[in-house]
Amino acid sequence: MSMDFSPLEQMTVVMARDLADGELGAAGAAALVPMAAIALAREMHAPNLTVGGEMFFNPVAGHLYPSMLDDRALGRCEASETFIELFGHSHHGLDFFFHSGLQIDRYGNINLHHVGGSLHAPKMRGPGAANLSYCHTSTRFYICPTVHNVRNFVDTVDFITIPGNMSGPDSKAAAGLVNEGPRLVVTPRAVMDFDPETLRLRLKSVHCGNSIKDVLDNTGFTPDVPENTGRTPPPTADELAVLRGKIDPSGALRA
Amino acid sequence: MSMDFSPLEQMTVVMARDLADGELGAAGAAALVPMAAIALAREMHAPNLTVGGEMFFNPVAGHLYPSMLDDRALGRCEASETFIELFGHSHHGLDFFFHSGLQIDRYGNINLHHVGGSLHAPKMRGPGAANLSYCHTSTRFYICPTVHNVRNFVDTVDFITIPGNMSGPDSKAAAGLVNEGPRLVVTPRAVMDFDPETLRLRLKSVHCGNSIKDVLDNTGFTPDVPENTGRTPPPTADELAVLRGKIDPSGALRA
Amino acid sequence: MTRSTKTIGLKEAAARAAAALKERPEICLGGLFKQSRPVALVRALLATGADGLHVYSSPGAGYDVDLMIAAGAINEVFVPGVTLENRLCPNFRTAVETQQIKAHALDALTVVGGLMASAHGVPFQPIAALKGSDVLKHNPLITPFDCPLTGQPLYAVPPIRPRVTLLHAQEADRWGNIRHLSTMVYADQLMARASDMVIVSVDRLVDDDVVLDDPRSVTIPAHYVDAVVEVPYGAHPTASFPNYAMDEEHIDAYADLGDAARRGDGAGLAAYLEQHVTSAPDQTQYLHNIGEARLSELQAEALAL
Amino acid sequence: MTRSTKTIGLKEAAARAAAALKERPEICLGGLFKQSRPVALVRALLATGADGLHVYSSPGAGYDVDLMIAAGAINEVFVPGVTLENRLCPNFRTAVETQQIKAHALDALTVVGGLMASAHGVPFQPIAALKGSDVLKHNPLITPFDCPLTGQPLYAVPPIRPRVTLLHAQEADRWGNIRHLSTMVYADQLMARASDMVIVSVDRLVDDDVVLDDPRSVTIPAHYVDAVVEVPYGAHPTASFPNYAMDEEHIDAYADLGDAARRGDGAGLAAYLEQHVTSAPDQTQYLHNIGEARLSELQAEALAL
Repeated sequence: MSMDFSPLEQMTVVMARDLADGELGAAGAAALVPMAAIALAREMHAPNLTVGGEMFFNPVAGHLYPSMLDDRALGRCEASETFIELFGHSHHGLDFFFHSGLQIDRYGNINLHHVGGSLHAPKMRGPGAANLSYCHTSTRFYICPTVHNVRNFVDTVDFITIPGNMSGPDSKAAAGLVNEGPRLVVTPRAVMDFDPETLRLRLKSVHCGNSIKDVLDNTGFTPDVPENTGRTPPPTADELAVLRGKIDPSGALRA
Repeated sequence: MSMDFSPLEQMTVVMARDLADGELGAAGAAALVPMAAIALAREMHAPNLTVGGEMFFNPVAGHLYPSMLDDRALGRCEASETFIELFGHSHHGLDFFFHSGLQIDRYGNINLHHVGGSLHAPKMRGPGAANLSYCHTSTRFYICPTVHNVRNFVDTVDFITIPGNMSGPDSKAAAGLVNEGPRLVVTPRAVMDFDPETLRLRLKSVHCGNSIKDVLDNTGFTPDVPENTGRTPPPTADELAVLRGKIDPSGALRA
Repeated sequence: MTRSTKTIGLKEAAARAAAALKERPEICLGGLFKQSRPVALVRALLATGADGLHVYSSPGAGYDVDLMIAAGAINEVFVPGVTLENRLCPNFRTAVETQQIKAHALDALTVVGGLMASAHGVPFQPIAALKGSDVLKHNPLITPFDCPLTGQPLYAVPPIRPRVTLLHAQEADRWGNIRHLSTMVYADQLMARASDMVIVSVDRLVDDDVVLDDPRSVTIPAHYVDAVVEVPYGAHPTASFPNYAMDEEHIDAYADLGDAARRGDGAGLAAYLEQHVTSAPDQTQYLHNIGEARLSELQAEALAL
Repeated sequence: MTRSTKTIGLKEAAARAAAALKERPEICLGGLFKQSRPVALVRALLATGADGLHVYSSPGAGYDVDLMIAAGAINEVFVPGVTLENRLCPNFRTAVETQQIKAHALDALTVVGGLMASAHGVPFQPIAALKGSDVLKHNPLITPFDCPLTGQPLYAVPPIRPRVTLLHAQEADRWGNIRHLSTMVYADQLMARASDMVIVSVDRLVDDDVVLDDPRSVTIPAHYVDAVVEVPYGAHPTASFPNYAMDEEHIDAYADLGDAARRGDGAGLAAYLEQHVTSAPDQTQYLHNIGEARLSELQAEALAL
């Protein structure tokens, strides 16, 4: 089957469809795909979705940038805020947020600090994370790395920067994490969700151009593969038309 | 001796002379005389005095209003702030502030809440006070009522809204009040300061047109009258020229 | 699907506020003293017969709180300073002195700190700068505690979370993005962030592009705003700079009626309440009663600055 | 007597900052990631040979912190996220992995909360929203405690009070009143209120009347500002909207040099540091090195938005 859309476009529509009208959410830094997903949801079915919580509200869509946290993307928006208001949003919570990481483990925990070694004597130091308060003060979050291989999908992260489901329901509850937390892991290859009993990752659907075996071969642990694991519904013609016409005319998602 | 200046003008110059270059201070609501004093100090000897701490900085002098907390007085100023910043100023402190009250007692304590009865069953209810944090977080303050009689100068206030020297050095220290607190009481009749030993009010100087007896007859307690109690130095020609020419051309202080 | 606007009429705004306040009577008013107070919204709320309210504000209030007391709508006052600045508030005084209402002894830090705790989403705000005042003995909102880091004595104020906050600003777009054009914004932003329901009156609605062309000029993002009401002269008799100045004559005349009522002659005050509040005039009728000439004067005074 | 201005030159600003940082090495940088970072001030400070610094920032930083590390000026990093966004910070990584510097595990709430406590003048800020992360086990700035009102477990962060904060904005008057014209103001206001010494670079100075005609546009009142330095393109290679866009090519080329140094070839990085930092070029020389054509492109890109 030939693909007439890119893996990042597929990721964008998967997440856009999961955002509901009237919700409030934000995207973090390096947020090309999340900001595209939010913009698509606003155009398609969620005109009352508010982008907010990161010092700006409702930027006018028109061009995608790697960061989306700069005035090229935000010059026309509805309002700006400061880091004091980030404090409020972190406590009052959003409906959704997006994360990525150096490592993601089978419980949806995310590591952005170090791989190997220890925090202060790391083999490989990552960037850390600014917005980790949003991990569970936003009702749910999406994990959306733009690569999917055995190096970033690992059995257990070396450092929990963003807690997902910890090591299962008991530890999640013990840590005081009462919200849904990670809902979907959306990668260039597949969509994964969490088994409600074990809170472990399982395969939900596989994108066009990938087989279940491809996904498993590129995942550093063996996720459950339920019988109903199917194909990810590809972008519709309408979705692609809006995405390419109004949100990403320069084709950043196809680069 | 004929007076070619008003009691409020006399009050203004007394306080203006006591403000130093480079200081930061504010005036509170109903601040006709304090704002005039600040503006005069800035014009005469304190060009680096900053008016700030009440949500605006350095309003351009030009006209006096009863409140001074409105856009007629503040429309041209150097910056505005919000009540969150008032929180910061309250803790970091100013160099000076101004207060007045329904009752002022011999230790410089100020009552703005009630006269007679109790807080929730008062004989006469006053306005309360918004800025009482400034009483001792500003290094010093001035008490400047625009009337001086036996009703507002009392031996002991019925309610301490703004603590002055409490009931003397021990109680002031016990309350944790480590700053200077009230420095001068400036009224339409006289200037009073505080005995450094007892922290009680004493007469410092008497304005033109008043005798020591006039002042004592209009004070509801008997302040000390040191031997060196003299005449309040009247406004100089320069002071009056600046005050009437640049700060109060409409003559609010002479009304 | 299309985006929902947040613009509603004055009566609907009052009905929504009144319904919410029946659940929890904590109302908060924007502006400061005689500036940018949401007086048209207050009159409309009073016309619904609202009562039993606990009123909050930025730390200084006057005319509107006194009017609400005169109309019998308030049980408890949580405003540190209640004054007309050039004179005392007559109906406030009468109601406290006759123990019809309870006016708590508070300070600005308690009110601002409580709003901060609510806006920031934390269970309390620490306060250090309160010493010596008798207000500390009576302030119902503070609890002494020791700093967990330094051991020093502090006060904790819990979140103040008004059920309804009424604000007035100069402009908004139809989505509820608010623009104050006045020099100060008072505690309006903080209150909007701290409150359950926020209703804002504005002198005029503006096109979407006015907001998008200058997002930094938006003082309260629509996210915090539940409804916007376009009410010309909605702050009268308080000021809405740079659109119109405060109507000090009107407020003084009102205060004279209150003082007369204190002396036993309540007829004038009753007539004032009937004309401006109880008969529920719409804003057009209200402005007609004030008179076009007077409104033009107030507009000219603001413009001249 | 006449009022003192706060305008000084870049070298004097660097000397003042360096002297203050010898007393206490806590430096804080304004802006966010690749926007409105005070890079000219940072270069000038590095040219003084400053070292042993503890660096703070708004919660996201990249190029400038990496440059300071490459120049050997930093001992400890208190910035939650250090990244160039499209790639990692090479010299930051190298220095942490080789244990030349300590990069603390922090989160935004700790940094913002600590700045808030300092700005508000209270001995700590309570934080509730920190759960489950290993950052909590390592964060050196938080202390668990129980809420004095509700008993719930909270964290206390003490005031973060930088000895020196360096900011960049678009405009200022000679008295030190600062005007950000960009959409976001980041944590710049908070840092100014939280710090001992505040030095601000601006793309241009403006007449007093520009400020007085629109006081609400002043983002940081002069009261909080110790010195202002007029530095055209003072944020380059980061952005200063609406004046010029970020120079991503420059930052990428710098990162390539850092990556080469990680692989053992440090010559290019050393030459970069020599050209832009160690040789202490003034801003005119620096801009000459960048090239007028490139600067015009960045200006055009910002203008086009």
